[in-house]
Amino acid sequence: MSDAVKGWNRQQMADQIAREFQDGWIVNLGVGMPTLCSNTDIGDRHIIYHSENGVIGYGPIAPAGQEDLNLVNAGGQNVTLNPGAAVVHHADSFAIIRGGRIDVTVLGAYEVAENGDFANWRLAGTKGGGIGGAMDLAACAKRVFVIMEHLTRDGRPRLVRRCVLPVTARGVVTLVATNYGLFEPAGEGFRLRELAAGIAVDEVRSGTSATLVI
Amino acid sequence: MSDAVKGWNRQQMADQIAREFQDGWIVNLGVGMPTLCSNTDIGDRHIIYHSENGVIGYGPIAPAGQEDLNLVNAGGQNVTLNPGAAVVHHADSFAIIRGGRIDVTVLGAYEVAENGDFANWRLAGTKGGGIGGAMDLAACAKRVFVIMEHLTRDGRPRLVRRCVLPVTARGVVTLVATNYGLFEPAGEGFRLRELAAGIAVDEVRSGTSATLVI
Amino acid sequence: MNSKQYPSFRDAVADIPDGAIIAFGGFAMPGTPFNLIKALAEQGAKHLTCIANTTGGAQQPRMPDLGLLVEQGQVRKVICAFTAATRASDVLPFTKYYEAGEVEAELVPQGTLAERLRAAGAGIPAFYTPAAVGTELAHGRETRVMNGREYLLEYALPVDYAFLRARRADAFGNLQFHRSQRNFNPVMAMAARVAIVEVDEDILPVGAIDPDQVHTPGIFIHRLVRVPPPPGGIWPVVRQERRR
Amino acid sequence: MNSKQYPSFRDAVADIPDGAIIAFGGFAMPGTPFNLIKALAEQGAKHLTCIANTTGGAQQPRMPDLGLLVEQGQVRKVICAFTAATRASDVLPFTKYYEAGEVEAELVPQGTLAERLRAAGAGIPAFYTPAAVGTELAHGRETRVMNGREYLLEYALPVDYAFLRARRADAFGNLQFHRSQRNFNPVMAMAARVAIVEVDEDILPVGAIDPDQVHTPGIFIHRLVRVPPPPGGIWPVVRQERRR
Repeated sequence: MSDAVKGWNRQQMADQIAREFQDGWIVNLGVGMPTLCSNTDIGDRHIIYHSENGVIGYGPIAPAGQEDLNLVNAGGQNVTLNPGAAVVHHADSFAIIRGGRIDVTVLGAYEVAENGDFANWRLAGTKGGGIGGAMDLAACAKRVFVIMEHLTRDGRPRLVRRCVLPVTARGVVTLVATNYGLFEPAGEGFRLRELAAGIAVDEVRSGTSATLVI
Repeated sequence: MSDAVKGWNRQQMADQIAREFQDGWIVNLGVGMPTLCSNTDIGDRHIIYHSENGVIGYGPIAPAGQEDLNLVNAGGQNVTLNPGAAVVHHADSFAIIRGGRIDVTVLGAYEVAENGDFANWRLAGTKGGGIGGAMDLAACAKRVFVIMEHLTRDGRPRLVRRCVLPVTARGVVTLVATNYGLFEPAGEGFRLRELAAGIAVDEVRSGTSATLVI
Repeated sequence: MNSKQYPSFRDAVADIPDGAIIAFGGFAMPGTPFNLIKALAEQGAKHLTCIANTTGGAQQPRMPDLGLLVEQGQVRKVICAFTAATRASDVLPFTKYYEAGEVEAELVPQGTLAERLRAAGAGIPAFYTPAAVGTELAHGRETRVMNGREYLLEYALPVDYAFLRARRADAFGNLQFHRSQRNFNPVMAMAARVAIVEVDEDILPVGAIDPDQVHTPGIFIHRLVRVPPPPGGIWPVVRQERRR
Repeated sequence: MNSKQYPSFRDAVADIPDGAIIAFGGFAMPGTPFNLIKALAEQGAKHLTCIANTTGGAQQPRMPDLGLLVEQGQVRKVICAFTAATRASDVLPFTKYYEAGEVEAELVPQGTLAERLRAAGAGIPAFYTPAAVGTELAHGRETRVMNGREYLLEYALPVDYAFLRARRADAFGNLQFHRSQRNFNPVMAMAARVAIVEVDEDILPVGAIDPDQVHTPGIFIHRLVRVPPPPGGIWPVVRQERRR
């Protein structure tokens, strides 16, 4: 995936999502671009980052040479702990998730549909898949936000009327950041909440296989 | 309940049961007479006592004045901890029970039937009952042993063909110590494994409302 | 981040409405939130559904417990592992009100009670257990045979409030319990919308508890009150043993 | 009481038979029993059913993991939360064998995997979860609507052996984990008939760990092996980050 895409870069997409986080929220960040949300400056709002492996209240990536090799986030990166952190085992960690304590999960995706369905665990033509904690998170977090490139590598839209790939959960996504802008699945079509600098509305329209509501 | 009963006294009944404990067993002792099993000298066999409230590896009752007021066994008595003890919460404690890790639970009872059913949670004519952990323990421990007086206060047998009182679990009791002797529910009748000193077999027969197998 | 510390037990229970569902930690004296219960008795909320191991009052000396709330007419229903004494000679404070039909009771095996609370906290709406199969408690209820054994379907038990007691807390609500003080407290915290804790020791600064040694994470905890030393606060005492 | 300490990884895995069901702790590197896996690769048991978060091999540097056992032809089936890479450009060692039909796979959401192991250890034969409802994983399976929401029935996942890694153990097997080393390890210990642990530090005398600070009680643990310092023992290292 190249940074030489149109519109927002990876960090700017993450910034759009992170600015939604409210003080005191418990936030679970998926592997890849969602991880970048923790770099966003959101002032003095206190966020508690939860990771599937049972780490509650992790902080920034550990500086090189100062890693605790037994402390990783969901992406396997060596992170630090913020004051007030706690560690639980995997079943208790998913008890927190299924119990509805996660205010938002931010996930990557292959496709998001206008009805809030999304797909992120199996590519077309592959056997098996990579579910990880996404199905638990998507079914149970209070909010599901997605960060993804607006188009696939071969130029096809990822914002679609109905998912073609096998879904991760149905009707759960309420906010999507792409390099083209910030979108809300609106039942019929996607509402454009914010347009990325350097992107024209027509570009968004032609890159989206669902109605665009402005 | 008086000690002036015929045959074995309370501690002797408990001794009969405790002598069955094998080295390394995890043992759960019910409130009342079963508690006395931990007084029995069984040589160098190492027993791990488990209590419903999540204490694994508790030891003798704490000497007066040296109690830890936040450490009790299932009977609410202030106990001590043996080396290697661990404390877990209530759901984990019953995970241990339901998971089949308890080698034997020793319980008090109102009635035991020849088919291994037993009743210990509701007296006749009362509303409500006192189940505590008995139904979980009785359904899931590898063995269920019972200690009880041979006769009720008004002289009726507690070893019966079928339980009259509501049962705690079905077909689970394999050994019963009463003041008259040591008995095994045998499907039809009770096998007398040991007769208490000073008790005649005829006394046992007339005090048991099921066949006695000798 | 605001501290979760409240200045008094009265403040910590002030908003509890009539009809609330409340779980009370504790097994015998350890871990029982006597001070919060006393405050609730003074606050006066009514028609409560109360979840606890016992209905209270079986042990001596008498402490502020569920039995006190029943006697004060605050309780509509209890959900407990003990709703009657196991010895005919004992009489619980609860029994009179129960037999008179002034309070309802649901009797639940203790392990099932703990697991139903844990399930509520874990987003598990229902599960199967072997406990109580073949007993009166299973009459008319749904069972299922798996691998040749019969199991009973049990449902999660979510609560509005949990009243807990812990040894130690930081201002974020990370908790440590001492010995058998732990008992039901962690699973009740998980099951509750609002978890209120009375704490034995001074509330610590955030981060003072090793993350590996937190028994209940602060994300489950909403209010903390420090228990004053006796006689201002109520503390466990040695039980008066009775001959049996 | 006999110590549960074994002299070598080889001794600790010597009796594992063909066809065994084995759970492997670990999430990324922390808590992964690399040394026990290496010993099992040398021991050679076949037709194994292996339960772990991933099929291994996705991270660099490559460590002895489930992928190694698959490559050696020891594995009949895996039960994992990841059975394929999530990026088209990644290729797992597992994929070739899976696509060739030489090994079976059951793909399970991570929380369901953890809860199925916990259920096995907790004597809960089955439970309901909202995860995977409405997805391909739920096709043809039993669901149930409770309180207006649909849930999927999931079954306990008992295992014969668990391979674990912990920071600290006493000779009875009481365990402490360091930070995210904990992950699946405690629930796999609960789910196993025989739990085998590789331990970072020297095995402590019984009683050296505060009973309040035990993460996994020794009653669940059967064998302990001390991990030698590198290069004799295998330890987590910093992951080589890839650009994405």
